[in-house]
Amino acid sequence: MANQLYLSSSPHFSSGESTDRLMRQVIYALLPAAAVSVYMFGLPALVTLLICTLASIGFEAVCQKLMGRPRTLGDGSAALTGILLALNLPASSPWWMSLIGAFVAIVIAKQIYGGLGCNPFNPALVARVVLLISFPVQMTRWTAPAPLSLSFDSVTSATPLGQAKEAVMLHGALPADLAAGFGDFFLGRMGGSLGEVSALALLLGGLYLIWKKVITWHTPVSYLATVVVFSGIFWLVDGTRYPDPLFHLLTGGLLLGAFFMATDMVTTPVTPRGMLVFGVGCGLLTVLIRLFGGYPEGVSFAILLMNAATPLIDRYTQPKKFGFVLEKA
Amino acid sequence: MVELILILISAIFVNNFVLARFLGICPFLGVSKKVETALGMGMAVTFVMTVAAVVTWLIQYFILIPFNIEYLQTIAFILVIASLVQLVEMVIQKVSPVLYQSLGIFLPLITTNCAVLGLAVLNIQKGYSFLESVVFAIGAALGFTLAMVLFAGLRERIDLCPVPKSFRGTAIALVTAGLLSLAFMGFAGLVKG
Amino acid sequence: MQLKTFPGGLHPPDNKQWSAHKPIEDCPLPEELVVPLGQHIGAPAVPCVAVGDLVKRGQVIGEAKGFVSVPVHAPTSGEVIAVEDRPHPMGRDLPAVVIRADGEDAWGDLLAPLDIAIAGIDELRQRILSCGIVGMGGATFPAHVKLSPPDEKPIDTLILNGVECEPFLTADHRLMLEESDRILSGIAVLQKILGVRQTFIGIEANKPDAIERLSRACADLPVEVIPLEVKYPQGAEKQLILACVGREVPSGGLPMDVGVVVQNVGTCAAIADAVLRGIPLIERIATISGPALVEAKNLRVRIGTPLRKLVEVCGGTRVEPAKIIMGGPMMGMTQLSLEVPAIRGTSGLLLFTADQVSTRPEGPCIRCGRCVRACPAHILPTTIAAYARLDLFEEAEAYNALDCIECGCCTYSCPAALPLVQSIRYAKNAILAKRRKV
Amino acid sequence: MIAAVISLGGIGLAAAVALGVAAKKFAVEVDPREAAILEVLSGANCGACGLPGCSAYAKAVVEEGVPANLCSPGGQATIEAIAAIMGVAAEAMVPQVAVVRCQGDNRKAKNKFHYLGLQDCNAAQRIADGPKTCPGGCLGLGSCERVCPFGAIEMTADGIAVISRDKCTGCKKCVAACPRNVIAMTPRPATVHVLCNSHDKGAVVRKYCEVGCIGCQICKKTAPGAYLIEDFLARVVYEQEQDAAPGIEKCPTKCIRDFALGYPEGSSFKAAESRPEPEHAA
Repeated sequence: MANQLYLSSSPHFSSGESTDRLMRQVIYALLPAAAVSVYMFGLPALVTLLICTLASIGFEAVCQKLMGRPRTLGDGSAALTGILLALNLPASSPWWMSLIGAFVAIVIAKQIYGGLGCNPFNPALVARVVLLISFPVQMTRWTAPAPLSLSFDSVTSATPLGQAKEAVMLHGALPADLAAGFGDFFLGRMGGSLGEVSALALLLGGLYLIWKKVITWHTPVSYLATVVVFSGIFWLVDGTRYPDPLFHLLTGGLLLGAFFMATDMVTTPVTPRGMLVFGVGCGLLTVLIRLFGGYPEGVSFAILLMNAATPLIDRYTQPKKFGFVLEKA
Repeated sequence: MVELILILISAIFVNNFVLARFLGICPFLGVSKKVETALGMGMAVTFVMTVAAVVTWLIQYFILIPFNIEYLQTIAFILVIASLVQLVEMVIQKVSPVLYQSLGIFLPLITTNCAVLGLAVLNIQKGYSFLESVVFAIGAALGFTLAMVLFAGLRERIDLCPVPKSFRGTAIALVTAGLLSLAFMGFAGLVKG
Repeated sequence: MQLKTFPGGLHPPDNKQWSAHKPIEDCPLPEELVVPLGQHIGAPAVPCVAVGDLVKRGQVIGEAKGFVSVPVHAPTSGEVIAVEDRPHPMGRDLPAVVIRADGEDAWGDLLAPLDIAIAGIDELRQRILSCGIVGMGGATFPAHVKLSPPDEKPIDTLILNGVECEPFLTADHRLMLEESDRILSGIAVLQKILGVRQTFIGIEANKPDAIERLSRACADLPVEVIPLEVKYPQGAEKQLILACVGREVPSGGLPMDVGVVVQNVGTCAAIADAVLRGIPLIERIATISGPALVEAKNLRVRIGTPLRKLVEVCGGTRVEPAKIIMGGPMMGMTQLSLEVPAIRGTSGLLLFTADQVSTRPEGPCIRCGRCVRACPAHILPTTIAAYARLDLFEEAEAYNALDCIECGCCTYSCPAALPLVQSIRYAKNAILAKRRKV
Repeated sequence: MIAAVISLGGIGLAAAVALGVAAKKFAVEVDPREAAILEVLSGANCGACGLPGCSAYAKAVVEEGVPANLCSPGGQATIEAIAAIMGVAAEAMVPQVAVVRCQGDNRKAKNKFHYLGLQDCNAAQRIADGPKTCPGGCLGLGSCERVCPFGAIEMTADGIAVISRDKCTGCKKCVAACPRNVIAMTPRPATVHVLCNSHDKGAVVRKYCEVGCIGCQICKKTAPGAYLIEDFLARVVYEQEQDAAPGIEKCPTKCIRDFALGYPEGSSFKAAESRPEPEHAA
């Protein structure tokens, strides 16, 4: 016979969906946020983005080489981790910090677990938290937005969440001018890490992902809704101490987390009900940490904690199998 | 009442015995390969911790202090804990031989589990009242169980993964424990004290 | 109006446009027919002819052995030239009767037609057995067994499966369009045997002409045609029952547990032939399609016709086929060569070119959850598959591996190209083998 | 001082009484011999004894009188230890080793189709009886490698399983895992084996495999008594294995191998490590 036939088990048809394509879509969805950050913070933001991305790809390649595993840079997961990491750092981060972050994310949080699909914790968030704890000064030196700046010596400014927390700690009440900045928050004119600043850009990216069916609505919706409801309760109880839900939605890394980190497929539940539970858990923990914890921002910790709970959530939110009947006693 | 709730929350999350105080690491690493086993261990520890807290508190305030022999605290507490563990061991062997087998050596080792002794000693150090001690014990035990079960879930998942040879087993477990502890740092400052 | 359906499933491109408008054609007789003795689920038939015997069309050449078994009949007249192992669609050589056709195609003595108004129920069932009727949707389960529910399981509903949710296949579609009278006669027989009046015909909404035709034909009968959402696997028995009558067959149970019997429309037509005309199951309608073929067709095929003949009738191949599939692309079986014969379960023959064969290497599971959302059995394919790969069958069983209906939705939707359903099948086999041992 | 003694003693006494009562109430009887046997077993839980794991075997020996010589990983020493614990005479066990009876890797043997899908022999075997044309040939997808508890099996780059004679303990797990019955248990002292599992006629074998046994009888003629031909397949008569050497040389397809001289091509195992134990070690 000239050509040998292919034989395989059914099905002989596939959707054509591929891991590479999914990762690429997420990267596209992050581009608006990345562009806004570069616009707002100028050259330093671009440098941080580049270092993180390239270093992540580099570390991934080195690991796979060392472990003698096939090179899978083409799947885009390392680049994605790098971009996410950069979006979680302040624009003023020194180059070595980006490098350490990329190392932690790729090597410690991902490759030693066996690579893509195996890491129990979101690599970019692990890196962010490691950096936050190790270099608190550099990690909280936020630069004030200075559109298209080429300078590396920029004015520092606090994040809105930081301001709120500090005011409550010192004076027992929120600063009076807090609500003034909503328009700025929405467009990204505030201090913060690269990816936190523009709610609009993040929202666009998130909706793109849902539209393209890369992610489902479950996690973002349940996450954001929980934050609104839970923070709303506190706000209604005491509006002078606790900021209103809109403030929570638009500031900090909430949108970035809800659309891009809490939907990271590898580290979150696979069942639709599990995703809802995951979102609710993230929402509760975020608000709890923001309002009562030692850190002004709770998104990273909340998602990491829920990452840890993911195997259990999956286990206990299995769909009811077809034809499930309770055993008759 | 608020005080008690704060003690409970603090013991479970903020000052989690395993992940923040780093007590009881031995069973945490030893019997966390399966969620069921971890749960069984958590329950055994919960029982021992709660009863130990009660008994050691009574011994401290009704025997050691009245007789001025606080210097015997450690040995007296260990004595109590050891007997309790023995008791639990016998009960489990009778009731659930499967659990008994899977817990293996770690069951008698609860005796020397620093989490239990640490709890008894902390109770006295912090000057907790009887009720507070019990609540603290329950909180600590729940926190221990929570950490165990979360960790076991993660390990079950890691077991399905092609972890590089040199990291397999305890190495990857320790890394994971570290990351889990990192995540728990988010609770820092939630409850003062 | 919201069409009825079931939760889960997905929408593969249906590719029915190649053959949906092609009327059924008779496939000419080949010179030699290979009739396997095992064409159904259950014990293979026992040959009752010897080399050199002359047989007539419709004559029994293999007798049923046991309750779950059916006889096999000669598809045409001619001489038996061999009774030996021949390549079978299952992928290995299995016992078959080889007949050299004499070209006269002369009928043998057929069983007398039955009048369903007079005939007893047992007589009707016996006739269905004698004529070798099996489920023609592809599962080939003997029909008489399905029609003999135990007394403690009363049946109140008959559902005819005209869904044909597999892409490419249009054989049932053409049958419903062109030969609806056979189906209606079959319904009458089935209603009599089961003693039911409530009957539904489930048809996917992508066959509006068939829906219209049957609806008109059934206007005065206690038969309702239900248009169903176009979704794979709408034609899976349990999913069909849920969609049509809202009953969920319990896990591990059979449709009769909820008072339902499902028959494929093709089976129903064959039953009509058997009872009303005494004709055994010696031919069926099959869709011959696929990009490697010159022209797609719906053919009436004699059982035992080599696949090569079917391809010739369709004008041969455009390019060398890279994959030969008997059945649909989702659940069909790949074939080693075109020399194997068409059998009673051959609902289609697809020839794929190298372009349709995905040789993309599998990647790691990224836990995207697409398989979980697509799974019509509502289990966790990726988890079961992961356990199956490590031979952890007890864990796989605890995650309900045995509830898998092997529809292939998980593998279809997997972005990492993992052979999920194959892994689950592997676990199922191991679990069942272990159970048999104990 | 006295207070200390009394109070500690009191606590101890109270605890002792409580434990004593509990011991009565929750008593579980365990035969000490069971623990002792478990102690001497290899702990591999390989199932070579036919029981699910070492503790089950220990229990079966004590409670059901199952023979003491079933632990092949442990070898003779373990058998003697168990026999001593049970107070019975140690029965000899002929140590065995598993051999892959096939050398037809992807370069030497033909496939009848391209297989796509789960890379597992049992899964592949279900698709038209597996891609390898030879019905008895190794599929090379490593099902045996994965079940081996001792890491004794490796897959060569060209896709064939090779079993290390040093690491194999004779637990038979691979035999059960192989869908084509390619792996056979052989007496450990024998190092010469016919590495083919095809019962097809010589002419058929030649069509699909360069290194298959074609049943030509040459080995039988050159080394009388050391070989048998059954169903077109030669096999070594292990009792006469010492006379088998001339047949290796003369075999036209080179399908007979003396493992004392080397492992099949592509294997990383070294023959030097595998000097045969003294004849009839048992």
